[in-house]
Amino acid sequence: MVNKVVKNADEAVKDIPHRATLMLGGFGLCGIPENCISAILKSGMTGLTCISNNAGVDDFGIGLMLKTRQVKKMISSYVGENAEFERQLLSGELEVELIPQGTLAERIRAGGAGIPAFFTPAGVGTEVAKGKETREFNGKIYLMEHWLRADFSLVKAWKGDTAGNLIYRGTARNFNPMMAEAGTITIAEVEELVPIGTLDPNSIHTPGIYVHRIFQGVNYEKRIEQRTISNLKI
Amino acid sequence: MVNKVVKNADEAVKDIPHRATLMLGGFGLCGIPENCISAILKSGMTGLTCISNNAGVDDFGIGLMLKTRQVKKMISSYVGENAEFERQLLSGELEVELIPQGTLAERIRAGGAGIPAFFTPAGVGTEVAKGKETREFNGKIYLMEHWLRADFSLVKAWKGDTAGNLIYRGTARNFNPMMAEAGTITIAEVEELVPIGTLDPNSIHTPGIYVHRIFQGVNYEKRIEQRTISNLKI
Amino acid sequence: MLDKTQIAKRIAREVKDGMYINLGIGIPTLVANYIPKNINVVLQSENGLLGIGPFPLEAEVDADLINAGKQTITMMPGSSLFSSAESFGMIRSGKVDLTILGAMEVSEEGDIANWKVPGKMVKGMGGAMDLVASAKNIIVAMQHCSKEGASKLLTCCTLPITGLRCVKRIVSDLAVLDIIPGRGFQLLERAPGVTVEQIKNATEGKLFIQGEIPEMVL
Amino acid sequence: MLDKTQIAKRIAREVKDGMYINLGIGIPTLVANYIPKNINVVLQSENGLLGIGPFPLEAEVDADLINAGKQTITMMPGSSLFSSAESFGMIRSGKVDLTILGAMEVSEEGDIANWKVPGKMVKGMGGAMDLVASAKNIIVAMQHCSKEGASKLLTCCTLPITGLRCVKRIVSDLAVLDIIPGRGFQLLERAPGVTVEQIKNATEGKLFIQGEIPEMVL
Repeated sequence: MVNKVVKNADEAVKDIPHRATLMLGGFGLCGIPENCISAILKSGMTGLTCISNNAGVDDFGIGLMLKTRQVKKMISSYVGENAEFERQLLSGELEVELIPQGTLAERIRAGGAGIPAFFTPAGVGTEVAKGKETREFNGKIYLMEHWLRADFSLVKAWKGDTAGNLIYRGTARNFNPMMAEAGTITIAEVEELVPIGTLDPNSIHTPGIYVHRIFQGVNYEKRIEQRTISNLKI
Repeated sequence: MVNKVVKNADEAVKDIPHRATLMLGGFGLCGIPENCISAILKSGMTGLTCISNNAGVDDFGIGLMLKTRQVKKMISSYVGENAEFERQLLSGELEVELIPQGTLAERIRAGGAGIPAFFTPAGVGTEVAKGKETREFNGKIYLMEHWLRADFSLVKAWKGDTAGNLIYRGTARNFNPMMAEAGTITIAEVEELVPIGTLDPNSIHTPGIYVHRIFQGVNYEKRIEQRTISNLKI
Repeated sequence: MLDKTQIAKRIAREVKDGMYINLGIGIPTLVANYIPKNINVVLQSENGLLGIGPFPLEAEVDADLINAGKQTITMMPGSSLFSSAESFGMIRSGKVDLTILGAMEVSEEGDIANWKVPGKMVKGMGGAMDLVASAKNIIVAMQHCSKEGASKLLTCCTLPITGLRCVKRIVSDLAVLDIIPGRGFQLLERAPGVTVEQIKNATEGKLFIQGEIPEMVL
Repeated sequence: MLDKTQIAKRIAREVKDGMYINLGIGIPTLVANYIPKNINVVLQSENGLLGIGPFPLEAEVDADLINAGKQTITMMPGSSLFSSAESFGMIRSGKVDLTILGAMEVSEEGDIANWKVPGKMVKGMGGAMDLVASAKNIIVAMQHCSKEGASKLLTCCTLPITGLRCVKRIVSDLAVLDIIPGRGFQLLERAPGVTVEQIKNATEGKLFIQGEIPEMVL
């Protein structure tokens, strides 16, 4: 079998060129490829286009890649809570394309499913619709949206096996499964890498066919943005 | 909680009207809603349009509904191995619409995902393309295809809970998850109905929001079409 | 005039047994606290969960379990987890029965503006445009007027639109109003102590008043 | 002339380590039997499985585990199960490296006809149109001529088309040929004992022959 297992994040990302288009999984800081982000910071490629629902915070996640000026363009649905982001955007250093979250998810899904374009009602009548084809189906207006694909997709899963099969955990799944499918090269970092045959084939979230490189990550911080606590169990 | 659990298949299908459009899960005889099919045979509604990848065999599955002349139209990708089907088709009693399997799966998925139309390369240059809009994306020609939805979707799962969450088993999953999503009313029959909170939320294939009625089926035959056996373990 | 908690309480009365509901950030999130115990609903979080439970105890906190506001949460029995594509699929196909969200402006046609203020840093629309374009039933929680006293219930929205002709009902600090095509804002209930005259003055868009307007029950 | 088993054996030599492969019904299914032990591939079944294993022992037979030909199968270690939508998603997006299928006719442009014969009962195209429209690399296993001796490698297909300009290579009972845009069928190998002249006579479409044509190794 062709070996998909790489030693670590440094090895996994080493051939990402300058000006590559990347997808990075995660919603907020939940389910982000922490190890790959660290490796990108170290290896210093620049001019990156990053497709990710959010842009991290000032000192974690994609926010760190913004600080090092490695990102030329962000394609996201929500980019709040990030002062450096705001500064670069206002100064014109950073391009930003904002896409409705469901459209973003579906465009990535379409990329991985070989569907070059589809129609969605989200954004009709808004500035998102500018320059886009609209069409009526059954009396309702829809926008035509195109697939999104990436040179490299960086995803984070809970468990993975050496064949590249992935299982996510909780709401850390979010954008990871679609991004895994939409990458020309997909790199998966997992909390636990297990031997082939260990995972239940019926419970796999991302079939191994989509994953080109896999490694067991280290030192997961899994930072929490809003630590909300109940005082008593309801 | 609104109760989704019904006693049996008879109760589940009793309000399906004549001339309804149904989706029926399964690939060949694998993963078909056996109990619902039996109940439809008993309750005798006619003029049905059935969307299902196959049409069963002469004496099992949708083949039984053909024998009783309850089906006006089949929408499928492959309808071999069925003499009664052939007779009705040639005599003009039965309408048939053949759709490439991937396009069928994606049209149903689109129905459940609120995507009224999308583009696929399957069928370009063939008789499937007749009357359909074509469009070029990145130098390749695609056909525009529309979503499929059903008045009632009849799906079969392995396990289900009282909230309607479903888990399929093996390749009996096939068309069931998309059909569950594309039904105005979705009826799920399961081999084992378990209390809420029993299934792992991370392993659910069909979230309960898509399922309106659920019951534990009885007497599953699970007939095998091609019983192929190895003489020795490889 | 209602405070935020009271707006949430009033909206909680719109919730019916068995509903699947998406709650936006802010006042809508508070609604969950006031749903009567005998009414069972399933809360959807668009980042991939059906069955949001209460905030976790200190020992239960799990970084892999957050809601769309990035708050740590728990799961109710019967929950299911899924991808963002699946999540917005169920939103677009109308499986979510009720969407409750905030707004900066609503027009008498039901247009809503809640994602962008020109001149201010744009944070993005998140899932709001998908939700308003597809939800079967949208209730808006909002302040009737700005701090400066300008009405937010308008003939036409002045801010960039999030979605067209989608809002069905508004619960503001002053009133409950439905949006009826052609009629505009139909006044249904007054906040305790608020007069119809006050509501008239605070509503720039077309206001439709029929018969006696009752005071709302909280 | 090759028999079916020999065609399958010859095609097995096209298989490279690490490939994801979709095998059609008939001769293509036989290919799995001749893949060398040191080459590991993953077989895709379009009804929702990556990792088809051998047929089950009597005691292992499971009605919930079949391939696209509806035969009972087993799963290899590292398998994954998924829906038909997911399955054709991976086919359309080009993740399957190699597709091997049968054909009734192939044109010199690479068009393929394999689903319908006018006047005969139509059974449907199943997944064939999706596969040929999207596969990166399609190898066709077929008879060079009909029982009546008519060529099936044609200038233009006479039967209803399954897909346009998609076939890359043909392994017939007489020869191995590539389809090269503009050149037509480029002859690569002869079946043992078959002459170039025989292949010429059996090929109605444009045949491109360059240099010495070796006999194939099985």
